[in-house]
Order: sequence, then C-alpha cells, then structure tokens
Amino acid sequence: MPALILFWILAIVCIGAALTMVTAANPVRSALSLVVCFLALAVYYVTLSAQFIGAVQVVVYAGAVMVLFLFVIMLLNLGAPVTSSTKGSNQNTAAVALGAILLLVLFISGIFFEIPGKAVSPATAQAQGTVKAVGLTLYNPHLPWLFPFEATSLLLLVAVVGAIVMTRRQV
Amino acid sequence: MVPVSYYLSLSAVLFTIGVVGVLVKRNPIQVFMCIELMLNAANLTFIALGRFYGTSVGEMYVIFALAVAAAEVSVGLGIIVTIFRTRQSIDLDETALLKS
Amino acid sequence: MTNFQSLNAILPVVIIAITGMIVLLGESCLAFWRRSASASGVVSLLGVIVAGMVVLFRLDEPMLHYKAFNGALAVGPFTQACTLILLLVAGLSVLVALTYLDNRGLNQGEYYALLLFATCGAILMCAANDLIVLFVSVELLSVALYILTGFAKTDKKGQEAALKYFLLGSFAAGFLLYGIALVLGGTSISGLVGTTNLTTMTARIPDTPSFMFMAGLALVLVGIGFKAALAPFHMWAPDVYEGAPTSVTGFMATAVKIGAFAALLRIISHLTGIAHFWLPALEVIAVLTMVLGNLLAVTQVNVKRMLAYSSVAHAGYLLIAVCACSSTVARPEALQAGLFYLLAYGLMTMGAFAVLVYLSSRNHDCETVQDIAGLVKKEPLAAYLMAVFMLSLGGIPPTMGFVGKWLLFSVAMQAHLVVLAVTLAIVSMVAVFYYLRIIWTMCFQDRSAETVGATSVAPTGVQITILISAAMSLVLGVLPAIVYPMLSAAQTLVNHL
Amino acid sequence: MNLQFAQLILWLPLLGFLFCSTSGLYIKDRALQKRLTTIIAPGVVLASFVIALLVTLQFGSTPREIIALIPGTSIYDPWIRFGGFRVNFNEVIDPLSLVMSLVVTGVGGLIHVYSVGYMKDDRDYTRFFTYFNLFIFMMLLLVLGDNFLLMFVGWEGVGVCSYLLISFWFTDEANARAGNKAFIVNRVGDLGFSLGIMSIWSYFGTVSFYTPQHRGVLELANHVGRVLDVTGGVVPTAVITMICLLLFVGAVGKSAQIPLFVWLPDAMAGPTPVSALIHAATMVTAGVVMLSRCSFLFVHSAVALHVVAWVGLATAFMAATMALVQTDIKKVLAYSTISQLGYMFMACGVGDFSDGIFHVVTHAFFKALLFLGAGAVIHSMLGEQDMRKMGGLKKKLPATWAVMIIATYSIAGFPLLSGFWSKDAILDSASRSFAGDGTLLYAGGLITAFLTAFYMNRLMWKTFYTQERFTDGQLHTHHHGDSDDSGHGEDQGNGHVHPSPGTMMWPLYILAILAAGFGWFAGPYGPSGGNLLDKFLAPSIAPLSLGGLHPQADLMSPVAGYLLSSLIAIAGLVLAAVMYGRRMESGAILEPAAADASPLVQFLRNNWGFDALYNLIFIKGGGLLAERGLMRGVETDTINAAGDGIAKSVGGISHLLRRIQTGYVRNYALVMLVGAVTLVVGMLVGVMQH
Repeated sequence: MPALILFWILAIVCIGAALTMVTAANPVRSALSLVVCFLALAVYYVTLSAQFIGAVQVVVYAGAVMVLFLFVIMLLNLGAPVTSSTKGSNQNTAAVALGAILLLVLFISGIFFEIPGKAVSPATAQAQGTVKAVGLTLYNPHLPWLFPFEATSLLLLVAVVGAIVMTRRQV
Repeated sequence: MVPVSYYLSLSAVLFTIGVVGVLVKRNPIQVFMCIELMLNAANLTFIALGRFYGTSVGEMYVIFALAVAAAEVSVGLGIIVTIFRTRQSIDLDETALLKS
Repeated sequence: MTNFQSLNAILPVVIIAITGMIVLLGESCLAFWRRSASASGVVSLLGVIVAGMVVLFRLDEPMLHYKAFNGALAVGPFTQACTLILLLVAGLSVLVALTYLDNRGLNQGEYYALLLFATCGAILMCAANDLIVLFVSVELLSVALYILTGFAKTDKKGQEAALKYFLLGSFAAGFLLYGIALVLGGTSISGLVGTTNLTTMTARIPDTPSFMFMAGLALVLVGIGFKAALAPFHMWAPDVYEGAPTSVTGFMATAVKIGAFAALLRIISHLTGIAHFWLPALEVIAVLTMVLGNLLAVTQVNVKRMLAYSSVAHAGYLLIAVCACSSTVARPEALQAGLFYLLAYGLMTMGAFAVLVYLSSRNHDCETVQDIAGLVKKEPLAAYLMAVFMLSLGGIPPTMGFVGKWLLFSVAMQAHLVVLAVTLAIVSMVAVFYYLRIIWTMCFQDRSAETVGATSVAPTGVQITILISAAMSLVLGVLPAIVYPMLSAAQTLVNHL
Repeated sequence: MNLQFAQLILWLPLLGFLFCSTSGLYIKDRALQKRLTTIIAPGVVLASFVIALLVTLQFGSTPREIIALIPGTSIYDPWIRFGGFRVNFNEVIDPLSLVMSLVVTGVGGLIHVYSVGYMKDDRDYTRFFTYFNLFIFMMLLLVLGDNFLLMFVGWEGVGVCSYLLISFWFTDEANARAGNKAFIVNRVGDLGFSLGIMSIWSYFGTVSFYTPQHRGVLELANHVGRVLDVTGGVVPTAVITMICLLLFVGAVGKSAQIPLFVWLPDAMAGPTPVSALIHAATMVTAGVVMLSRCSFLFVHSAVALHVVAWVGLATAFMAATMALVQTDIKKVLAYSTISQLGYMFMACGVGDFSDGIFHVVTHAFFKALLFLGAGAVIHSMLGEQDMRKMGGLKKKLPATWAVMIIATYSIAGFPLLSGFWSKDAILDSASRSFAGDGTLLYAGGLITAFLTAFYMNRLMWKTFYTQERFTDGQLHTHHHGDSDDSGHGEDQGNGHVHPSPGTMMWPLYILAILAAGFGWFAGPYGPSGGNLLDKFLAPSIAPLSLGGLHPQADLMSPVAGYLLSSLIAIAGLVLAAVMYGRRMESGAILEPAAADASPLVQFLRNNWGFDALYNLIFIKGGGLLAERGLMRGVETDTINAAGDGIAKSVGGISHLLRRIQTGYVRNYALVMLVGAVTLVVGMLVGVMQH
C-alpha cells in the first residue's frame, strides 16, 4: 500500500512536470521541469530496485544532459520565449486529438497487459539491480549484450567527432 | 506491490506528452526535450518489465538507450549551435527554405 | 561461437571501423596527412576495398551461417550480400566525395571517418538479429548522417536540412525505442521476460498475437519506415535530400535505404506466421508510397528534390518485395528480388547523384533543371550516362532497373498481391514523365545564357563512380545472371531463421 | 549454313549502334567519323538483311517446320533465373520472325541508305544513325525474341528510340512535344502488355514462346480446343480471353488503333526518313506482329478475335474518313497508316493472321515510298506541308510523281499491284469470317477501300495535277533535273540545292518495284503454285480450327471478289480524279468557307469528336486540377514540357499534394503521427477481429 501511494505521488509529480515542460513558453522553465521529471523517474527506478539505473539517470540525464541543454540555452541567450503566433492552432488541436487517440490505444495495449505467471519476490528483484548484477549480465559471454555495448562505443565516438565538427569554427 | 500495468500506463502517458510536445513546440531545443521525454518513457517500460520478471534484461536496454540519447544530445545541440551562428535565430518556423 | 569467432565473422565491419579511426588519427596527428588533400579519401577507399575483398573471399564459408555474439547478429549469406552492396555504395560515395569536397573546399578527414562509421551502422542494420541491436545501428547510421548533412556549415540550406533530419529522425527513434519496449512486453510468456531477439521472438508469438506486441510492431515499423522514407513517414526526405551536400545525398539515398530494407526484410521474414495481421497495413503503405512518391516527383524543378521523391517511390516498389515475404512460397524469390532491386537502386541513384556532383562547380551546386538544360551539347557523355540512370530508374530496358522491376512484378504475382502489381504497373507509367523530362531537358532544351556550367576541378573520383555505376547498370541489365550466385545464396536466409 | 549464324541478324545492328555511339570518343576527325558512319550504319543493316535472306532461302525451301531456337548468349543460361521464373535469352528463327526480319532490315536498310543522302549536311549526322541503328536492333529484338520478356524489351526499346527520333530536331518545341506524346500514349499500351505478360506467367508458368522441351506458351496452346499450363492443367477460356485482351491493349497502343491512335498523326513532326522508318515500315506494325505471334492464344478466344476484328474495322473506316479532310500532306499519310493498320487488325481478328502479315509487308513498301516521296515534295516546297498551297508539281518533280503514283495505286488496291493482293486477301477472309458477321466486315472493308482510293488520289491531284497555288518564292527554283530532296530537313530548307545523289534515288526505285510486284509474287497467282507467303508462314500461325472455330462458306467466287474490289478501287480513284479534275484552279471541292461551315467536315477534322473527348477528360480535367493545385510560373512551363493533358492532370494532383509539404518540422511530425496512429489502430483492429 505505501508503494502504491508513492507511485501515485511520483506519477503526479512526473506527469505534472512533463506537462509544464510542454506548456512552458520559456525554454529554461521547460528544461527545469524536465529535470524534475527525470528525477522522479530516477526515484521510480530505485523503487523498482534498479538502483544502478536510478543513479545513472541522476548523473547522466538529470545531471549531464540537462546541464548541457541549459548551457546551450544560456549560451545562445534563448531565455526569452519564442513569440507564439496564431498560425498552427489547427496543428495544436490536431496534435492533441491524435495524442489522445494514441494514448487510448497504448492504454488498451498496456492496461490489459497481464503478467503471464507471477512476479518474482522483491528480494530476488533487489539483487538484480546492483552494479554487480548489471555488469555480470552485460559482459556475460553467453548473452548477446556485449555486442550492442561495443556498437554503442562506436556511436559515442561518432557523437564526439560530430560535436567537434559541428561547433568548431571554420579553419 | 504496484502492478506492472500501472507503470506501462504511466509510461504511455509520458510518451504521449512527449509526442504531443514535439508537435506543438517551435523552439528546437524544446522539441528535442520532448523527444528525450519519449525515450525516457520507453526506459521506464523496460525497467518495469525487466524487474517484474526478476532479470537484469531491462537494464540492458536502458543502458543502450541512454548512450544513444547522450550521443543524440551532443550532436543535436551542436547542430542547433551552428544554425544559431549563421541565422541568429532557431525558430523552427523561420527555418523553412526547403519546402514543397 | 565464441566472441573471437563472432568478431571474425563481422570482420568487414571491424575493418571499416578501424579504417575510420585511422583516418581520424591520421587527420589529427600526422602533418603530412593533413597537407595531402586526398589521403583520408584514399585510405578510406582502401579500407572499403579490403573489407569488400574479405566478404567476397568468404562468401562460401559455412561458419557464416551462424549467429554471432550469441544471437545479436545474423551473419549468414543474406547479410553478406547486403554488406557487399553497402560496401559498393560506400566505395562509390568515397570516390564522389573526393571530388565534391575538393570543389567545395570542405576537405576534412572527418567526413570520410563519419562516412565509414555510417557504413558500419548500415551494415549492422542488415545484420541485426535483435531489435535493440537494430536500434543502436540505426542510431549509429543516423547520428553520423545528421552531421554529414550539416557538413557544409556555412550553407543555410544544409543546416536547415540537418536540423530537420535530426529532429524528425530522433522523433522516429523515439517511436522505434518505445515500439521495442512494447515488443519486449508483448513477447513475455509465463514466468519469462519477453525478448527482442528475432529468432526467439518467432517461437514466442502465438497465432493471434497480443495487443501489446502488435502495437509495438506498428511503432517499430514507424521507426524503420522513417528511415526507408515510406509514406507517410517520408516528408523529411525531399527537404533533407535537397539541402544536404550532393555527395551526402547520394550516400543517404542509397545506404540508408539498403540498411532499412534489409532490416525490414529480415524482421518480416520472421513474422510470416502472423502475416495476415500486418500484410494489409504494409500493402496500404506500399500503394500510398508508390503513388505519392511518383505524383509528387512530377512537378519538381530541383533535380535533387525530384530524385528524393523518386527514392520515395522506389521505397514503395521495394516494399512489394517485403510484402511478398508474407507468402512462404514466394519468400525466397521475394528476398532475391528485394536484394537485386536494392543493388539496382543503389547503383542508379548513386550514378545520378554522381553526375550532379560532376556538373557542380566550386561555388555552384548543380541541382535545378535549368542547370542541366542543353547538357548534351556541352557534356555529351555525362548527358548520355545520366540518361542511362534515368532510364534505369524509370524501369526501361535494357537496364538493371527494368530487370529489377520485372522481378518485383513477378514476386507480387507469385504472392498473389495483384493490387500491388497493378499499382506498380500504373505508377511506372507516371514515373516515365519525370525521368524523361530530365532527358528531355538535357537533350532538347537550350541552355539559358546565365547558367555557367564550369565543371568540377578534380573530377577523377566522380568520373570513376559514374562509369562504374553506368557500366554495372547496363551490364547487369543485360546479363542479370552475374549476381545470381550471390542472390541465391542470400535466399538461404529462409533456411536459417 | 549453320543456324547459329542467324544470330548475327540481331547483333549486327547493335554493333553498328555501339560504333556510332562511341565513335565520337576516339575519332576526333569529324570528316572521318562521318565517312565511317556512312559505311557502317547502313552496312550493318544491309548485312543483317543478307543473312536473313540466306537463312530464309536455305530453310524456306525445306518443307518441315523450321522453328529453331538459338541461344542468344551461351555465357549465362538461363538469362534470368529466379526461383521458378526462368527466361532464356533465345532467338526464335521461324517463318514469322524471318519474314519480319527481312522487312525490318530490308526496308530499314533502304531507308538508311536514303538517309545517307538526306542527312548528309546535318551536324548531328552520327547521332541520327546511332538512334537509327538502335531502333533497328530493338525492332529485331521484338521480332526475334523467343519469349514475351524479350519481346517486351524490344517493344519498350522501339518506344524509346522513336521518342528520340521524333524529337530529333529538338530546336522545334513541337517535335519534342510530339515525341513526348507518342511515348506517353504508348506507355498506356505498354501497361496492358506488361499486365498481359504477368498474367501469362502466372497462369502458364512460363513466358517463352517455344522451348526445347516443347513447354513454351505457344506449344502449350497448340491443342485443339484447350490450352494447357506447364503442369498440364487446363487454362480456362475466360483467362485466355483476359490475357488476349490485355495483350491487345498493348497492340492498340503501339499500332495506333482506336482509342489510342491520337499520337501517330502528331508524331509526323520528325524528319521524313524517321516517319518512313517508324510510322510506315516497322514500329507501328509491332502490334500486328505481336497478335500474329500470339495467334495460338487468340484462336482460343472467339471474344478476343471479335474485339480485334471490330476495333480493326472501326479504326480502318474512321481513320480513312479523317484522311478525307486533311490538308497537311503528312497527316493524310499518317491517317492512312492508321487505316491500313486497321485492315491488318481486321485480318488478325478474322483469324487470317498470315494475310495480316502479308499486308504488313506490302504496306511497308508502299508507305515507305509515299513518305519518302512526300518528304521530297515538302522539301521542294521549302517545308510547306499544306496541300492547299501546292499543285502542279508533276512538271517540277516527275520522278517523285512517278514513284508516288505507283505507291498510290498500290495502296488504293489498283488491280495487280501489291496492295491489291494483300487487301483482297484480307477482304476475302473477312467475308468468310467464322462469326456470321462476315458480310458486315466485308462491306465495311470495301467501303474503306473505296475511301482509301479516293483520299489517296485526292492527295495526288491536290499535289501534282491541279494548278499551281504557290508563289515563286515557295519553290526551289534551281532544280537539277528532277532533284528529289536535298539533304536537309524540311524545317531547315533554305533554297540551297544540291544535285540529288544516287543513294537517295535508287532506294526509291527498289521500293517502287516491290510496291508494284511483290503482291503478285507472294499472292495466289505467284510462282511455285501461288500463296508463297501463306505457305511459308503456316508453321508460325495457328489455324482457326485449333479453337474449334471454322470459316463460313464463301460469299462469292474468288474471281468475283477480285472484280468487285478492283471496281471499288478504280471507282474511288476515278471519282477523286473527276471531282478534282473539275476544280483544277482551287484544288478543293468545297470552297474554304463552305468547308468550314460544313458540319460533316468539321466533325471529321475534329477526329470524330475524339479530340473533344480527350480535351474534356484530360485538358479540361487537367486544367481544373492544375488550377486547384495552384500551378503557376515556372512549374507551368515544366508541365507543358512534360507533354499534354495527362501530364497536366498528374501535375495538378501533384501540386495539390505539394501543399502538404510546408517545410515546417511540426507539420511533418504531425503527418508522421497521423500515419503512426493509423497504423497502430489498424493493427489492433486487425487483432481484435480474430
């Protein structure tokens, strides 16, 4: 029961922050709301006994990524909101309507989702979220996760090169 | 114990908010934030599913998704910075040289 | 297979990735390397050729039938065939870039490194046997392409294209990832977490799949459909193709499509058990894509933009092969037809863009219809070869495009997809309009006075590309049997699900 | 002689094409390049003709069926292998392909020789012959290919070549547009053809005509009353009818029958030798060749045969009436071509395929002659094509007049000339046609024959006999003898006259001899017991009895038939002579004002309302769509450039669609979301239904 209460509180925070992010005209406010949302997600991860991911969520997302966002917003001096025009109000209506349909459909596929079999006990689950367990799974030579991990390293290399190429002044 | 469908529904809500946000925002940075929200919604699903079967599989997906998101951020913000340098504006509706 | 064996199995990718890193290192550390205009390009080309040799020499190795990295990758003949096509395209792109970058003063080694990494991504897309591997490969390809699209940093159109491609691409990636999450949920069975591994997935899907799985599959299709530029996820293509540097457009139009369709063919081949659930949707998309792509191409005055719409149309044709995979009888032929058409499409599109690069000068990209008016008088050979590419794209004999279209026709009939076959026939009629208009403009319109057509400064690279593409389009159009060994081996994918 | 040798018939023109297309790369000396082209381009075609003739002489004398399959390439066998789909690159050497090869290379070769003189001052001399050789190669591929796929390759190939040739003088916008129109209308036919081939493949399991294992389509259809597929099952008659009708759509497009005839008159814009080659001797007859090749299928479907016969007759009659009111000399010939093609279709429709081919052959002779003669007339009139401004040219151009009069009498069916024999053979078969409507077909054919004689003699009178209606400046004044044509296109005529080279005259004489005498040679009273062509073609042509159909009893004795058609032809000729003989000054039966006022003349000039119909459907509809699509400025130009009404319609839709492409990321994302939501909902609905 306490878990359920926590879920609802976090859900309200999370959804509220997300909505604020979408509705805010000022990008700084959006970014800060998103940080709140990410932090709430991190708490979810911890309650789901995914401690490692929860920590990473705080460090990488709420920390690095969002700081980068804010940094760019400040750097480009984009703090002032973009003046919204009446143009595109149809677009907004359509977007919300389609979003509603999408949500409905996802609900249908999600709410009726029953776990075949029963969930494992919290104690077992607890052991799966540690750094050790995650590491053992990731680097297990009998599981397929090693390769995508290596591929990701190439991806990060591309991102580094790309960031340099894009932002370096023309020589 | 919270049923898994709760988490799935919550992630559906977050995903939808992200999708709608992409459609209504004009500032590319905000649009991009909405996309980040979409990715995070997926992450929540992964973790919830993995946890309820007592495996670390969910974490695997999230690690890759995280790395991808980080890569996208660095490149995306790089593109936005360059655009700002030449145009002094990043309004999506003003950047429409290419159309029809 | 041990990890070492697995690494050996994907040796071409490793070679390409290492070449990319060598280029990066050389560019940043070696002074003589930086002074030479073409060092990076030449090294990249060598890497691609070595990788190609490796694939060619190992076509028959039985080891390659296995899955690598515990099922993360499939490295069978289908992958080998796709890899060969992609390496061909990549090699041609490097050659085109040698000329283009020189002309535009963009000669930086990073271009080649990114091109090579993107190629890795595309090859891995063809090999991915797990949806998450597919996701990572798609992103590897896409992130590299976002940067390449905006590589000409002072070009406003290029920047806009990069931003649009990036935002919409990430949007699509969001759908893809969420779709994967839903597939993971939808394939759960009693007490066991779901899977995104295609091989295991096939065994897990009941006759009537769960809502969640189908929703996930739909979102995955959105993500891949975006990369393949299928309608209605194609809207980015014309803007991005037009804005990107021409050499990048050529690569983008071919490599991404090859990767996306290889992935699509593989996924769909694993889902034949529930074909009647997804087939109607794909058929609608195929018809829509063919019709929209062709209709929109008709009135374009920018050749790059016209080619973008034509590439949308070709995505529709290729989707016929994917749809035909639904029928167990037609599947081997469908895979062959799809591969053949990918090769044909890659060659003719690359050739067409290479001609545009060839005609571009230092400060003027050749891209409007006006730019190629009366070309036949000034550059008869370029004009004739462009005509070959146009005829091939239009599916007129004796070119590869004709044979490819014919094979698609016949698999459509074999799989009883009469609607698709008839649509293909009808839109092919419309397609002739705009391909012929290019020929017509080149041959029968007078060059207006103000367009100065100074040709490339260093055209060797692009000339080689044009000649190779044209020669292959014609030779394989007349003697398609040359590639049968490759294709018939690839069809054994069916036996190694 | 080894049959393998016959391969060269096909490959020689390709070699010529390769030489011509690439010679610019390694021969820098323009004069040398031109000299080599002059020898090689016509040389390869004539060499092909010689080989075809040798093969025919050797194998034509043997009584057995001489169907031989020659592997076109030994490197890759089969040509396309693709699961169950196997196609060989074989050439079929049989009577039909030999006859057509002879016509294509023979008449084509003569036109090549003629063009050497005609084009000699053109700066794009080599390019012209490049297209010409390629055209011949494609036509030969169409004729010699042993399967539907190869035939289709040739079929499309001649389409592309005709496009290039019609628009050859590209400085003239009208030419390029006519080229476009021809190509686009042909595509409609090609659509039918390709669907037909696909149906054949899916029902028969093969697309080969003949195979070494005797499992080709034509062999499978060679059973009385039934058609088998490769596995031995019977293909239903309804399917055969569908296949035949689809193939027929292809033939209608290529051979300019109702309702796809509109492109042929416009396509006369090209240079004269091109018109002679494409629109008289070769390309437009492809439809007839295809129908004859598929005779084994057609005889199994009475419905398809009826359709072919009646469309043929309708086209023959309609085009003949249209020709009555044309004032452009080339247009008259164009409509007469359509009309004669209608005859050939009628022949096929009544099951007399071999006489359809007979008419193809004789028509190739006299129509090529008429075109080359008309080209000479036009040229001497400094590009004037309007017959109202001609007249009295007999004195100025006696040689041209002489060859034209032979051709005119031949096409009109004047007794004992070639056209008489072939046309009478068709009428005779029509009168005995199986369906009971033979009398009607016969009567229609006779009326058309009368009209043909009339409008052809009208052309002769308006051009050659009536009084001169041109001013001095309009005619080449310094003619050397009866110089026919002087080496440049009619639109480039500049009064600069050269003596007419022999290369331009002797092809005309040869054609004149053939136009006069070939009909007797191949006809019922020819040597070796007569009916040489019929007997020779017999193995390639299915007898009507295969489909259980039998001709009716004779309507009248053969001699009566000859007399009747002779009378009709002579009556037509005489009537024209009499009517125009009384109008020597104006050269017109009706005064221009009266003609304009006459509803009948207007009706005929407007192509029986077909122009208005197409105008309504395509131009108006296209215009409406174009308007809705907000086309303007540069886009409108490109649309116009792309062709005519169909292009406009497509362009209009295209512009409407383009409005979605706003350039805004948000809108693109919205469209993506629409697609995604529809896809997800669609898939879930699909699951729910189970």
